[in-house]
Amino acid sequence: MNVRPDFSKHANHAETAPAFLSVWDMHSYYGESYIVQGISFNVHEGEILALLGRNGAGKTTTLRSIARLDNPQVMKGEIWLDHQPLHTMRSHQAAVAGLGLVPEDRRIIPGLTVEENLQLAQIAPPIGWSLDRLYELFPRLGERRRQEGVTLSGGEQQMLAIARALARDIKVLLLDEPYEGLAPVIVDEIEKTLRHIKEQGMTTIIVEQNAVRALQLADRAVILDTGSIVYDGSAAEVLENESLRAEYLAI
Amino acid sequence: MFGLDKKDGTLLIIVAILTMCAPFILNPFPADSAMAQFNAGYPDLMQRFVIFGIFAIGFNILFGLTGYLSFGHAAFLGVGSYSAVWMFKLLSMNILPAIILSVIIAGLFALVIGFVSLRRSGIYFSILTLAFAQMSFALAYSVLTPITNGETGLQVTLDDPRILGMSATADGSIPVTNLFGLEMRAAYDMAVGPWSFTFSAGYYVCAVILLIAFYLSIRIFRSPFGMMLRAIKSNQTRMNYTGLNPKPYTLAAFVISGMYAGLAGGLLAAMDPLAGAERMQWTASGEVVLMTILGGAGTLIGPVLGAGMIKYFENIFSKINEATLHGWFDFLPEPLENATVWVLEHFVGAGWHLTLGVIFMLVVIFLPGGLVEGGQRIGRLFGRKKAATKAAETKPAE
Amino acid sequence: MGILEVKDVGKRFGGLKALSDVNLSVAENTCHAIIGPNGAGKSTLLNCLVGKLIPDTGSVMFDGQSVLGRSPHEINQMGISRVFQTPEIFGDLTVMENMMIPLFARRDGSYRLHAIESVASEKDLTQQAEQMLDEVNMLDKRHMHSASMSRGDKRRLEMAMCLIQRPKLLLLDEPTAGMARADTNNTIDLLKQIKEERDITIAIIEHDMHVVFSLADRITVLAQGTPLVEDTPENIKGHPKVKEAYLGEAA
Amino acid sequence: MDAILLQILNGLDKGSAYALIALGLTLIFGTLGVVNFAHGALFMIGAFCAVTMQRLFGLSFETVDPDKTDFLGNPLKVKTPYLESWFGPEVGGALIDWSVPLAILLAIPVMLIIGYVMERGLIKHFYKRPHADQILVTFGLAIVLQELIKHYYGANPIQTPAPEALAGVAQLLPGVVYPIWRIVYFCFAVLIIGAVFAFLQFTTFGMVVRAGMADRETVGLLGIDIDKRFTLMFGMAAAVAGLAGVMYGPINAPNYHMGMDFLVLSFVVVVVGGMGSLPGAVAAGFLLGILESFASTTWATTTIPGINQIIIYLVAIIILLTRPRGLMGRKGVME
Amino acid sequence: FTNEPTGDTVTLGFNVPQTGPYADEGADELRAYELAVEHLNGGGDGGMLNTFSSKALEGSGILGKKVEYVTGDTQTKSDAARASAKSMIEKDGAIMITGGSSSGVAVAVQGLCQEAGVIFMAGLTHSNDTTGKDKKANGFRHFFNAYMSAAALAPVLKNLYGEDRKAYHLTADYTWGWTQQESIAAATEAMGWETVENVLTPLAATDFSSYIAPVLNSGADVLVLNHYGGNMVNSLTNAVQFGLRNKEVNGKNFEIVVPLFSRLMARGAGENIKGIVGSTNWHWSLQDEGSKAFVKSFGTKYGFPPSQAAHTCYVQTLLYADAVQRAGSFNPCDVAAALEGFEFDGMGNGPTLYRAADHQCFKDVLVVKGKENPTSEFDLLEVVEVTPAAQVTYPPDHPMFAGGQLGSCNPGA
Ligand SMILES: Nc1ncnc2c1ncn2[C@@H]1O[C@H](COP(=O)(O)OP(=O)(O)OP(=O)(O)O)[C@@H](O)[C@H]1O
Ligand SMILES: Nc1ncnc2c1ncn2[C@@H]1O[C@H](COP(=O)(O)OP(=O)(O)OP(=O)(O)O)[C@@H](O)[C@H]1O
Ligand SMILES: CC(C)C[C@H](N)C(=O)O
Ligand SMILES: [Mg+2]
Ligand SMILES: [Mg+2]
Repeated sequence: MNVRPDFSKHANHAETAPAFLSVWDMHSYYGESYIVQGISFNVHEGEILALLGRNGAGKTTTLRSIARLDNPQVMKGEIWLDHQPLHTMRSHQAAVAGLGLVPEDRRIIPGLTVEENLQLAQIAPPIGWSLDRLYELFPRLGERRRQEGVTLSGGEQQMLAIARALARDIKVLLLDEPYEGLAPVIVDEIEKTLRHIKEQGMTTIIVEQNAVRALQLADRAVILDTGSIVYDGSAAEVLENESLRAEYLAI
Repeated sequence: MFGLDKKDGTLLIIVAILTMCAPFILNPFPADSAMAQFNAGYPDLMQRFVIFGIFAIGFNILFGLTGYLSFGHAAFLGVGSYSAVWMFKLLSMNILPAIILSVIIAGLFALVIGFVSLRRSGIYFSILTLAFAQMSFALAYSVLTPITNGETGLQVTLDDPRILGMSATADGSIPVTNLFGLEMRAAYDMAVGPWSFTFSAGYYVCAVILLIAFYLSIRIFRSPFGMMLRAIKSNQTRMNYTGLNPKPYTLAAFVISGMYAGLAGGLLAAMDPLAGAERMQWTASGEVVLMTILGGAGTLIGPVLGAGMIKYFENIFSKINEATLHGWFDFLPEPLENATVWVLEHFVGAGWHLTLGVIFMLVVIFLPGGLVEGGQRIGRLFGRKKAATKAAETKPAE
Repeated sequence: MGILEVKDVGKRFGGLKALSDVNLSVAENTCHAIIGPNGAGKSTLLNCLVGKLIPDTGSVMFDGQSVLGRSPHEINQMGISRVFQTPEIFGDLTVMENMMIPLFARRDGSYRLHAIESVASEKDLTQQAEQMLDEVNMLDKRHMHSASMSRGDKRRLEMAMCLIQRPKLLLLDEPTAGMARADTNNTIDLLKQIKEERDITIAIIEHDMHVVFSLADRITVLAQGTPLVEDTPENIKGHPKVKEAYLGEAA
Repeated sequence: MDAILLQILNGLDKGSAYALIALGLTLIFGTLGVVNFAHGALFMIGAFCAVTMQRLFGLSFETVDPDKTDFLGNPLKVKTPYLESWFGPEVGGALIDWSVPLAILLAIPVMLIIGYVMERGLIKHFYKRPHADQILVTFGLAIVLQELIKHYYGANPIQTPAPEALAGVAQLLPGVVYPIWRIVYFCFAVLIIGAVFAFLQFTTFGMVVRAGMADRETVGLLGIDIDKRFTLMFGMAAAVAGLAGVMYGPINAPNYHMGMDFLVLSFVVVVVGGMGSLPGAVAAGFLLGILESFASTTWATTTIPGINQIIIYLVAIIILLTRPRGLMGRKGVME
Repeated sequence: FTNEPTGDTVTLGFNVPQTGPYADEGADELRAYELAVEHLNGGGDGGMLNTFSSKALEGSGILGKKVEYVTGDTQTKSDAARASAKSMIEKDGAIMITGGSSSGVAVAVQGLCQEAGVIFMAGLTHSNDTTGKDKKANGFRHFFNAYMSAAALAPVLKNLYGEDRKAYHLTADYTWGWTQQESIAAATEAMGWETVENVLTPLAATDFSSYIAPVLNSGADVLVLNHYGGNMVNSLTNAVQFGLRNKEVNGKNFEIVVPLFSRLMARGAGENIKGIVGSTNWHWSLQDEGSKAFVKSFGTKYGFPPSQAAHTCYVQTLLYADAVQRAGSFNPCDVAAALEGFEFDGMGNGPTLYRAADHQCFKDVLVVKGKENPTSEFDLLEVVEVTPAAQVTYPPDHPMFAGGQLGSCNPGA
């Protein structure tokens, strides 16, 4: 099963380090609408990748495809995570294989308290950070642990969603607009955390509208436009290159 | 046409043609052939098709548009029937006043029940309507017997007053329901070769009313009101914060669909002047739910198809018996004949419910949108070429 | 006397004081921003204005009338429209139909049970809707099923639905969260333009300081349920307390 | 006084049946969100497990008794159960006598299998479908099951008597007697309810299923295979319904439409109890049972004619209008 | 007239409950109908054709036309039954409708047949109303009725249980229950019993415990169950569970009476039926020639003895055919005239009269008792007494039957 797809035709995969997560020629559909149209990219272990693009470019669709959710359907393509073929798995298997997704609308589970939302993440092994450690990271959650998750403020919910991902022992963290709705100080806080866990070896893909922030954090960037990759390269380069930014990110 | 766009206009015309030619369409088999068993073109069943069609169309205005699933609509049908029969008993055998009264009374009933039930939504609403209907049924079945004649059902009798008509005809029988003299029971038989077709006055009266009811329902579906109802189904919160109180709209939909049910009840009584309490039972309410879903909830024509299908099975399959089956298969060698009959016997006669159950399951499993979806699939099969070119153009949804 | 007067409003959730002694006065035809850390009570305050929550203490006056004790649709009829933190649209309807519903709503609260004439015959309403969609750059999506749009688009649609009602007071709860930078800028322009063209007052909650500083005439900083300061944008930017508790590096 | 006590006992007993059926239904309907119109049919199948067990134990061989004649005047064939000839009339007879409680052993595996097959084969595909579709498919299934039972067991009720030892009446107080089997049924119901509660309370199972119900997708993202748990939940609900049916046989003779008779009522009980609440369903079951019992007294029916026929619905209306989510409903569950 | 048979066949409509609580009765009725058709067409052993006092039928169909039939499902609902009957008349051209197993259904269908102009030969219906206030010129009932049950039972009850009894009635809350309760109460009160209570129970009830419990302390020493079908099975089972049968009240053994019995129900009630007294229209163990012939041909064909439902339906079919034959016409009015006042014998109930005034048959009524030691699964009831017809006959204007008019016969279009 260890056959690796051949990426040689992709100019941007010049690096020699073996990819930790690789997506190869992935095509995703919502019913009849063809959204992600054959994209391929690699993420290396311990790397932060920024996945950028306009509204409706297909970023969320890409993350959901990787996380193996039922919708969209991946009609073609392969996804490998640390030698495991994610494309043959369903979402719960992908999660066990080491994938963690912080979904875009947070998806706090109604009817469950903050603490139960976190406990839920620790039912299926492997288990990651302890609740205490999570509360340390987000004291706000500790204060609110008995409150029903969905009554949290928007920003608190975002914290809970991130904490929930970290509560599992994951190898790759997929973040869909993690800064949305967060106060600037908290964004700083989370950014620090992301850097911190990166140092401990976490691989991360971050989708963010605040492109500048994301690019400052990321090692590499992939830019999507109408379901295809239009840029794959270093993050710094995008930051520096005015025309690139203007063309794909309108900033 | 009539203020409808082309698609809806075509649909209305098709329905009109189908209903008007129903006596032919439903009797495709020569009268003395073995298949004659499957003919459905006799007045009573044709009337039932359209009457329950009306019932289902009305139900769909509530359920299909607002998503409120009422489990008590049979109560309005029953109330309509009782009102109509009382008109026959007290006033005259003319169906017009009877039907008008049944629509009004059912509307009033719906207003009261709807006003209370609509204070809740979702399953709580369903159970409230169910509870009201079951209470009405229980009362009609026993306590209110003086008004409803209980289990037997309210009937016209020889000694009813009928102040605008006559209590009994000259030859001592009960007069027949009529529309200004046109007797509902009147029928004309036409024989074409081995085929025979029956044209019944009652059926055509019902059919015309169905067309009007259907036309109105199209107009409602396409109106601002209809759109408002769909919006309510979609997101009540947004509705509130847009300055709209959903309650009057849902209540209006509830009352309109209750009036449709009353109309259907009145027509049932007009075609056959007896109102039985069972038509108010939960199973009857459930039946209209099943009709609507089976045909395709939220579609215009679906409920009518669903109603037709269920009534067809109830009336045609239940009448096929072992002897009939043997008649069909006697060309087979004896053991084979017996085996075939043994298998089929499960599904006809007393087993007609089994067939219905299986059909329900098959339809909902394979045609999630109901019979209408089946029709569309067939349509697509024929229009495959067009579809293929379309698919090639499929582009990202941006 | 402002068009919106909030006096001594307090709200508790069980043991939690979400709002206490909130006083706020919004002058007519201005844009008032409310900022503050996550969980400060911003959304709660908005909820108290539109009738989603009833404050425990205090009063809320709009246009000289109290809004307390009125149901949401009545408050809307007084001239307050609101955009939510997570988009609330009619997902089963098309974009165009979404726009028609607010047009059918009557300001005077009377009911239109127009069950017989067709939607298509409402020519001038249709025109108004199309014009509004054009203004938010969504005209090309008018036949789209609104649930299957990306979230940025849902946001814009919701805003358009509120604007087309020509409210006197528009409440925006993080309207640009998750919007691409280009669209954020469009939104800013749109709001500015509308503010100029129409007699409209805007109250906005935002974590994106770029938006806040471009739009706001005055800013209230809310922290732990009470207003910390209220001032002009310039002064807020430099306010040390605000910087520490909220803005962080963004300032 | 005695009369009141008796009516309370009756109410509890009626309530046990309602509560057990509603409990199973809540697991499927209130928790999994599937409007299961086949739940009554599961109850009926449970009862027919008892019938089947009785028939299995009663399987006999025929010998001809030349002294007697049958209805056509031919020599009468006398049947002797195999069990009696194998184990002797003592043990064999006792086994036959105890066939109803022993049918539990048959019912548990049968119901678990039926529940498994039903969920995997059918219901699984309907979680995401509208409730209307669920109603249609489960109603169809209920009809099919019911018709099959009717075809093979006939339409008339079939007696499944309680074991001799439990068939009599117990003297509870001087002057107050009560059928032993009904007391057994009540205790049995309490036991089952307790077991289900314990299972859901002391494990995270309940929480996970509730979460899965609210948002399957997210629960999957957290590495939990929710399908498996749903299947187990469904099997459990089927088993509860089945057990309620097995033990109900001696109270009222099983017939093919007993499920339909209970169906609507059990939905009312679940909703009055409040969607998603197990204690609610149980409480509502007992409450409605007791109220129905009292409404059936002569005193009640003479005061308000017909009250016995409408009491449940009347109470349901009052409760739903005064408490928006029934007795103990959870917010957001199927609203 | 309606559906005049023109070809060489004639169609009869058998409208029985195929679904619902009476489906077993319905199935048995259908068996009997099929047997009757077979016999009419000259097949089988001829059954009661050979014992029937009228010899008009020759086994060559009716008036030389081969008998065909259609069946339908009444679902035990008046609406559905009427729909089914209508389709038989309108679609299949049935000239006569027969069947039904509930009085409500029978009355409703009888009304329809009157309007449509065909003959209705009622099957199972026991309410006084069918030939009382709801009687119709086109409708005929062979089955006995509640009044007759009461008249036959009362003397037997007096013999068995004495004159000083207090009766508690549980009554199914609909027409049939009411008329039966009224009849039984009147008859028993006439011989000295006291009716302490009459409680109406909903038809939908399945658990009767809350109705039984009050009986324990009511001071009553007899419980009368005016229930039928599943209701009766359940209420009887519940009564036995509560130990009523082993109770002593007022120094007497507590007794249960089920005024209307049928063997199919008795099977449902199992052990509980033993020793309980009731009445029935007919039982297969009768030893007259007619009954023996019928049991033999039915038993040979189906492997078990016929029920009273089967019997009455079979007889009604033969009676109709015979009337047509004697009238020489299918015209409903001629047939009705041939049936009115018709006296016959050899059909299992002794000499019988179809009374012209109300179209009710008058014949012997059986009082039966659940058998203590059944020899087979069919041997559940034993005949205690055959009450002669004279004893159960009442004047046509008896108050329990007053109110309706027969009207005039309707031959239809
Ligand atoms: N459930 C759905 N059904 C059909 N189409 C969908 C669905 N969800 C999204 N789409 C379409 O897929 C396209 C890509 O959407 P996606 O959510 O991946 O965009 P995105 O890049 O995440 O945008 P945003 O920044 O606004 O979140 C959009 O055009 C959207 O209309
Ligand atoms: N229904 C509720 N029950 C209990 N606590 C609540 C409820 N609603 C809100 N809260 C709490 O009240 C506080 C204020 O919430 P609010 O949503 O107003 O914050 P906010 O200022 O909008 O924050 P954000 O910027 O993160 O959206 C939060 O701590 C939240 O957890
Ligand atoms: C079946 C009949 C003999 C009794 C039935 N319940 C009736 O109404 O007449
Ligand atoms: Mg996205
Ligand atoms: Mg907020």
